[in-house]
Amino acid sequence: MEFLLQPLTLVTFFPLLGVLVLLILPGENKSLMRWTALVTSLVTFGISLWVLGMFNPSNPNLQLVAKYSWIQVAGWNIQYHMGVDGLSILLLLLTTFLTPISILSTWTAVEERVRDFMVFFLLLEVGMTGVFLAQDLFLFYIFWEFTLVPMYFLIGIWGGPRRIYAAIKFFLYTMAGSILMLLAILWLGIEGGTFSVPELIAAGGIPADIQFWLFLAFTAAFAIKVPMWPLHSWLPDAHVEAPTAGSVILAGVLLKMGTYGFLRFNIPLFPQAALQLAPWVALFATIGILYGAAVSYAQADVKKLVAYSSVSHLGFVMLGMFALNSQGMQGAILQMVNHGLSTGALFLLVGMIYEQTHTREIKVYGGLWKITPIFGSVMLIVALSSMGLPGLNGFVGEFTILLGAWGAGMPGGAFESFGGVWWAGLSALGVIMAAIYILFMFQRMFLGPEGSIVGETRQHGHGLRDLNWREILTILPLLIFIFWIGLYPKPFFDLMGPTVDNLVAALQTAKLAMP
Amino acid sequence: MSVDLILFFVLALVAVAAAIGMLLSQNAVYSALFLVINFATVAVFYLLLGAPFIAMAQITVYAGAIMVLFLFVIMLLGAEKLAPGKVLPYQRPLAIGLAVLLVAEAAYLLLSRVQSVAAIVTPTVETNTVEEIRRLGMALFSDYLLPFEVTSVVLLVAMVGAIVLTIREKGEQG
Amino acid sequence: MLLSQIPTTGFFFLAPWIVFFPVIGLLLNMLIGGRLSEKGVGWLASGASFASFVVSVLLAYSVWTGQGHGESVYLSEWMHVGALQLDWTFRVDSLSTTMMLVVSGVGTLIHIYAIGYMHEDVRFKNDPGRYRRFFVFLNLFIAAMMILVSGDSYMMLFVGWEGVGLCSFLLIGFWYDKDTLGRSSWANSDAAKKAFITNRIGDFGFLIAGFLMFWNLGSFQFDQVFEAAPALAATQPGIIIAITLFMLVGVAGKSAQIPLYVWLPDAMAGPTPVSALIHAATMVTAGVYLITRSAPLYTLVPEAQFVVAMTGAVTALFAATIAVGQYDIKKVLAYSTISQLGFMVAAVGMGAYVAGMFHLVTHAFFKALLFLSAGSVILGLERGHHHLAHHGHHDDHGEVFDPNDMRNMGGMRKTMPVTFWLYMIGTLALAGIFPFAGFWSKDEILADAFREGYTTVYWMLSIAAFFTAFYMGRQIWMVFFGQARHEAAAHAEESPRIITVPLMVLAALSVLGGALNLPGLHTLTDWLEHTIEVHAGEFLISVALISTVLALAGVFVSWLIYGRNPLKAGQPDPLKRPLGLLFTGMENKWFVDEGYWAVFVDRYVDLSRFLADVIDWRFWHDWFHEKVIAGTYNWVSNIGLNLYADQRGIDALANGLGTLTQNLSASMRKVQNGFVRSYALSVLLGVVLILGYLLLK
Amino acid sequence: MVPQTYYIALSAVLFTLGALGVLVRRNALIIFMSVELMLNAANLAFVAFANTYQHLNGQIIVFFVIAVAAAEVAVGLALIVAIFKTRQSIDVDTMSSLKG
Amino acid sequence: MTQVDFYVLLPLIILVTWACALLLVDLFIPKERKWLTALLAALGLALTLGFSLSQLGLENTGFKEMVVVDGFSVFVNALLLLSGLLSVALAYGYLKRMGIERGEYYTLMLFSISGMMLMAQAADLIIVFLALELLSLPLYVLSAFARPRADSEESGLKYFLLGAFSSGFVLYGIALVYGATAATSLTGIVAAASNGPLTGSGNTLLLTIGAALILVGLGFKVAAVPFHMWTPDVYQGAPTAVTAFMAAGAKIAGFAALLRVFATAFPSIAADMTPVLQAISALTMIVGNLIAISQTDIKRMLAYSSIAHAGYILMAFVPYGNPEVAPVSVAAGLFYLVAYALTSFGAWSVVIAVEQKEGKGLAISDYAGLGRKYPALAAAMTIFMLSLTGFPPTLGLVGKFYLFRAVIAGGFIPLAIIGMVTSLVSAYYYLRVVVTMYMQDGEPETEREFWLGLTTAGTALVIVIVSLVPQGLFTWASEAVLRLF
Repeated sequence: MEFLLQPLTLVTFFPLLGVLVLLILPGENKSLMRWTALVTSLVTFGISLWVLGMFNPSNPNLQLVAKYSWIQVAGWNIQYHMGVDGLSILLLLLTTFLTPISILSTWTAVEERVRDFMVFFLLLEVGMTGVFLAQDLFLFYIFWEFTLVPMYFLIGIWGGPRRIYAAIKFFLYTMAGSILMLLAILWLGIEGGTFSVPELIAAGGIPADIQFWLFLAFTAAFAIKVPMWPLHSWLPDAHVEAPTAGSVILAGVLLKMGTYGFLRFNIPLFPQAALQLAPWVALFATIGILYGAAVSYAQADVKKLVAYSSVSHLGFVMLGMFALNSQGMQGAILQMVNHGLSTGALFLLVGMIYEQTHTREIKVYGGLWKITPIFGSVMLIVALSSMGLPGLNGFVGEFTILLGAWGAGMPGGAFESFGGVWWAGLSALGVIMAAIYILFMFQRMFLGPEGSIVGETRQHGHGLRDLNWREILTILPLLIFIFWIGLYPKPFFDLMGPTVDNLVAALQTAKLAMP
Repeated sequence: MSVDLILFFVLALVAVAAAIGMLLSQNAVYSALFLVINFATVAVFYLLLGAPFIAMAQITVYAGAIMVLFLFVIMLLGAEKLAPGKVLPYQRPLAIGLAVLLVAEAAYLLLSRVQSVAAIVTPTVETNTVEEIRRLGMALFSDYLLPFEVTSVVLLVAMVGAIVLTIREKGEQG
Repeated sequence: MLLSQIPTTGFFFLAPWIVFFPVIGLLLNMLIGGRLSEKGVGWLASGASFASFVVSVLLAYSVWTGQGHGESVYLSEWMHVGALQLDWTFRVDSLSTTMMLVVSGVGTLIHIYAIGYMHEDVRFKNDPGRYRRFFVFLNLFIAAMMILVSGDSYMMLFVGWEGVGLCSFLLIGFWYDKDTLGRSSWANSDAAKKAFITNRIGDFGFLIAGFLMFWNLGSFQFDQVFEAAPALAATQPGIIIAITLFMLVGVAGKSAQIPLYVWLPDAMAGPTPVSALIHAATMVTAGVYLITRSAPLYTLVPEAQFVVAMTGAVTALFAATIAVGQYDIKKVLAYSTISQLGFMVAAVGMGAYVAGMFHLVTHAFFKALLFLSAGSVILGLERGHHHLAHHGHHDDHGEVFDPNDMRNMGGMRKTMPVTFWLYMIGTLALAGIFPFAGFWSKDEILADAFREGYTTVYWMLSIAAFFTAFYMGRQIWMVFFGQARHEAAAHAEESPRIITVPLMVLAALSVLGGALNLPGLHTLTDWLEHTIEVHAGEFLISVALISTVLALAGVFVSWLIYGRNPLKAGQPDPLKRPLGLLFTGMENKWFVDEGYWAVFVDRYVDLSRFLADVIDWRFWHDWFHEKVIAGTYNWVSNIGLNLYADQRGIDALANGLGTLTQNLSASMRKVQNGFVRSYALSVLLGVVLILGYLLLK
Repeated sequence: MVPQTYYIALSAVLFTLGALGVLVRRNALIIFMSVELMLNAANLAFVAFANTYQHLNGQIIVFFVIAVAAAEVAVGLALIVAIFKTRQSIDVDTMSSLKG
Repeated sequence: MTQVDFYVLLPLIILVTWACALLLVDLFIPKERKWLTALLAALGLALTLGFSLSQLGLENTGFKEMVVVDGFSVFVNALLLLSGLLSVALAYGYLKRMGIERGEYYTLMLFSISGMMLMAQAADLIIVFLALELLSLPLYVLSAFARPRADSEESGLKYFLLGAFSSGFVLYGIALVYGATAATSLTGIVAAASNGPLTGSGNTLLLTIGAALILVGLGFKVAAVPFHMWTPDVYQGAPTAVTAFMAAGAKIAGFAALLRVFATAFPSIAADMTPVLQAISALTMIVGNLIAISQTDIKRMLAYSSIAHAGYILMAFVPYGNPEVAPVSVAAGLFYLVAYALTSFGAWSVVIAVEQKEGKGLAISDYAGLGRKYPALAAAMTIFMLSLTGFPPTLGLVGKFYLFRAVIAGGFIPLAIIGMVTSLVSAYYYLRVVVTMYMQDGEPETEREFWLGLTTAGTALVIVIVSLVPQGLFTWASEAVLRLF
């Protein structure tokens, strides 16, 4: 019982209770199933708030640790080791926060096999939460791989016309990445005698050349997940074919698993390799930022546009993270949250209009603002957040990231050896390019003369409707956070600050140890 | 060259020739008969090697019972000859090639790598006595009790299996 | 002089309210505006803006009574990350209060004007629903602009900086589904997008400047930056130059300088109050404010100052030439604005910060006046056109009537006398005729240029001043004199009070604005001296004379060409023949837009299409991932199957591979085809291989 | 004196011939006989080694092998008979419907 | 025969006795009540399982060191008996449905299991050979059990001919080993290898060659490449219940014998054998997984999958001669064997549920729509497929993790990489089943039988639950191999 009542255990596995209820619910009462899932996810969110309440932001170490010996045999030392610190608390909250929102967004969008959908969704939540909380490599790997399965079903069953292709691609690509990570995990476990991440970090002492290879092995998994350019090819397929809620979670949380992985494992475990390779990561991040932004602009499908914009946004996250200073890293963590909120909201909104029109082609839209003013205004705010308008969340993240990245280019910084301030400078161009594609999307859908779809829907007798109360309720929490983080990000920075500072200090120590 | 050696070579020639004959004859009956010759030759070898009991078993069980069974089945089925088929033209040369390789490997192993110069102990009259067979019997029921019992189970299983495979169920065709 | 950190008495604590009031106004309008009447909405917004003005006055008063001592008013924390310490802190000093007064003052007047103007505008364009939206945006603009001018750090300034950019976008694209003539079109939203993106290019420069500043000077906070700068300038002046020049990129974007000015003329697509408020009086001057604010940095690096001054001068002259060739009444004013912004930028570039600020203020008055008057003209014309439509005696051949086109006007001094006089005052102020406000401020710039030894700049500005007088004269003659060239002009009606009264206030300011910094009194200089190191300019009678002569000459030449022989309907511009290609260039804005399109925009579109379609999709997604990775995968897996069963695949495979592989696979096919003997062969093969390995090892 | 190696060589040759029979013949019965030849060759090797070591072990093993061979034959022949009843053929090449 | 001998072999004796008795009893059970035979067989297996487990902790040899009981044998025996029980559960309804219900089925199965158990306990090569025959002969017969169905007969004959062929190699290998060491008992061999008649280097070579031939024969049983070719045909042709039994039982027994023989008798030639094992293991993983991709028949696909998994398990045996890493590695192999056996039974149970008469319902495309029509069955199948791929939360993942860790610790990183890459490849075809079940529409028909359903549900649950608390099984597997090294 004590095991189950650990707050982190509870927040991770509580959705399973909902799964159980869903499985034994008799009949085909869809609304009951939706409510069950929603309530479960809301309670989970409540538990995560409870976790937040117990979380001491000034403590840089792992907190609320649940640690039990799990598999102890023949040199194995696997623990059930969960913990939360500044790196993960926000992502935990993001996960539990986005899940009920996504469920709410499926209220009318998913009519087929509601029970299955909700079961997979809650299972997905378990996996995602676990990824962010696991502190044992084996446990982490289990959660990491596990998230693939429900997502695979979500895309494959409820997705668009090429859903099977997209689902398999998603699955195989991500799995391909985890193979090398598995190798590295095993190596670490064998050499370190434990799979516990804090213990491995504390032990340290991995030779620099081996760090290099292990770093690359972990990178293989995380870079595909992020996805870093040029490994992003699965993303547009997955996003375009996924149902709205799937896209929201995919963009909002699943991609963060990759960036989080870098933060949690790559940097603390292999600090010297991280320092050594930081400029190269920055190179790919910068290319990703510019490339993603340029490619977004040329998309005809609005979901694809948003998908590619993720490549660009996560490039920022990677850039900031590998600036390896507090501005960059804190910015990166905040930007993970921001991207979850903004891009999640974008997908939600696209889903809301898609539900009515069943098309995602930008060119059939136009002039929607007049017809659906609330929708237009919300979309405007979200779009602006996505392009980093000061005063909204995106700016705080991007600015701190770029600032950190620039600092990393200064003498003594992480990018000093190669590229220097150019990474930040070039990436800042992404700010312009983001404006180009975001405004293009907004203009072509909401401004200008009425598009052909408006007439078409009118012919069907109903016309386009504005957001209803449920949809407003779905999107409103996101808007609140968009403004909150933009205007007063202090609580968020406070949560991660001490942990990141600790990490930066550790990196400094590692740097001194380098030849 | 000693008599032993000559005897060995002659018998070996017969054994190999019989084996090749079995391989080559188109008629299954001839094959079976060639095999009988081979078995018989080997039985002689057993005698030469001082294993009279085994030689006897070879003659009675192998060359006798088993081969008779074979012949019986051949006759029963009337399957002495097969219609010519040319399905796997490359099978034969490949198989022969592999066989040659295998023999070459064996030759390499035995002639150049294994430095055993042990010679065969020619059986004396003493060894070929009933005493020897008694010893063998004793061993069979003491040291080799388990294998013996297992063999009996194997035979039982074979029996059951053969019955299962051939018994005609009620209502079954043919 | 640094700000006093010691709390003094006064109304400083009210500082955040300059932002809060407009925000409250816009929130109220958003939430309950739907239940208010049209007037209610307008007055609510105007009230919010006015409240902000009142606070500004109180703040200015506090600074005044404190002998110019300003104060930083801390509101809350913003971003504290490591060394980065950004707060929401308002800076109240003489410079910022000047800007606040201008912004909220002119802003309030324009709000009030808009109550009337937008009432008619939304009706003409047949979408009354937008009325409320307009005022929400307008309040949002005031809020953002206030943040811009009151921020205590570069980054808070940047928030306002981008915020006003957003408002500019929203308001330019206010009629997002129509063009200026009310036809269904993408034009206005394109213009809005163009404005935002161009501004973002400038913002990119601003950001880079910010990064350089932070990592070399250690802060974004004004005082801290200025404190640290001299030491850095002594060791690494290059960095200060880089900071200032990157900042200039930002300025060029926001204040419409070469090469980023191109968005401003298009921005005239917005309703006229917007053009007056944002694209003439306030937002576009933000760049000037920024340079003035950064004076301690710029004064450290004369090289950068020179570049700034030249940018301003070139812009001033270049834009003035384009203004000569325009027919759209607002476009003329738009290019004039660019030109005047060039004056200001040149001034602050030369270190004549007071002159720059002085011109900024007076320009705010008379340019707002001009725009609003132009708006009044346009409304009058629309009323006339409307009147025609209703009375049926017009020649409606389906042609689209452009109320902005000066070729459709003429003789309107009779139909719209009030507007005419107001317009005249504005024109005289702009042309720099004594004793109107523009004369004093422009003259101070020229005098400073002359005295500081910026001879090139001086002459360029002087020529620009001549052109200014000329195109304003041209406009007056074309609009108000001669005969009506269109029925609508003949039937134009004067605007109502709600529109003209604010104009009168502005006209008064345009006349008297010069008093702010009269030679010898230096009121503004003394005032600003509390914030930045400035010196009083001397009045140079020679310079004043030359400029007056040039201005009068400009007006005279315009009379010669346009006044003496008024334009007839359908007649081409009289300058067209004598100037030929030159005039075509002016008319077509020297083809800069086309050039940009050809060089940058189209290339970017091509590039992104290429990346998206060819590189990302066809190459990377389809070819590499589908063909190479997935294809290899399938191919490999098919070998497995085909060797067993599928002969078709074998042939295909064999055709593609060499003879050796062909034979091998063919023989393997013979071996492995579901035959038990082949399986045995495989076993034997394994045996032979293993034994061979073990024997030969 | 006959070297032991000769016997082993002979058994290897016989074994190989048996294996070859499995590979080249199509008649299930002859394949089966070939398998018996292989077992027989192994037996020869056993006995030869037993002679060298003067053990009874080798001989006893051969005894078991013979017994097992008998068992195998029983099952094998039954199987062949059963198949012949269905197919009227004992050509193993005709039994290749399962493949791929 | 002493009392000790009796105890050492007690479970086996019980089982054989039970089987003989069942053979007689079955004669008196009327055709329509053959369920009684099944029940009795299951009872016998359960009883034996109980006795077998009671041997836990027992370590002894019996019958003149011909057989041995130790942790390893108990572990394997328990697994075999469990497989037997599951096989009975699978066969019960299936045989009736397919019209091949006969009492001998169970008897033969019991005999086969006896052979398998003997394999695990064998301490003498002659016992290995006899056990091999004892387990194989019933399997030949069972493969052809659905006669006169041509497929079944063909599979029986193929299996028989190749099985006999390969046992020829085993026998010859034993002969060579005997020739090299003058011993057939495992302890005797290892003693000879260290100080016995093995003086010349040539004799060591003889030993090596003999060991290699034994490897060939056992490799055939576990379906390692290139001795695997019988597997798909036989698995496809044999009645599915038999296939399930074969896929697990024969493999377990084969690996048990391989392990015991090599670990106990041939550690001295490990340096020679390791590369061979490595090559076989790599080839097996590659070939099995690659060919499986293009299969359209679920039985064939699972057959190739079983080949591939033989490769994975074989990985664990590669470092058998290195006492530093071998115990962990082999324990990992055993663990994986359990994971594989359970999963494969689960998968086969689903195959049986979907299979219809006349060989219908065996194409993968027949699974379309299963997810909608029979969600529980499809969910179970998904778990099995995930487990075979090595995905959480299943035993397959834990097994693979354990296995790869051991292999890497042994220094065989390339092998581990091949293993990982091929498991990625395998995801492709396992997922296809899932895709078909959930994402394509169809009207599948299934049979609902109590014992079958119980097997499906039970294995699925165990796979998930044990994956979460694998400590016990880990410990057991680790302790089981301790005595071997």
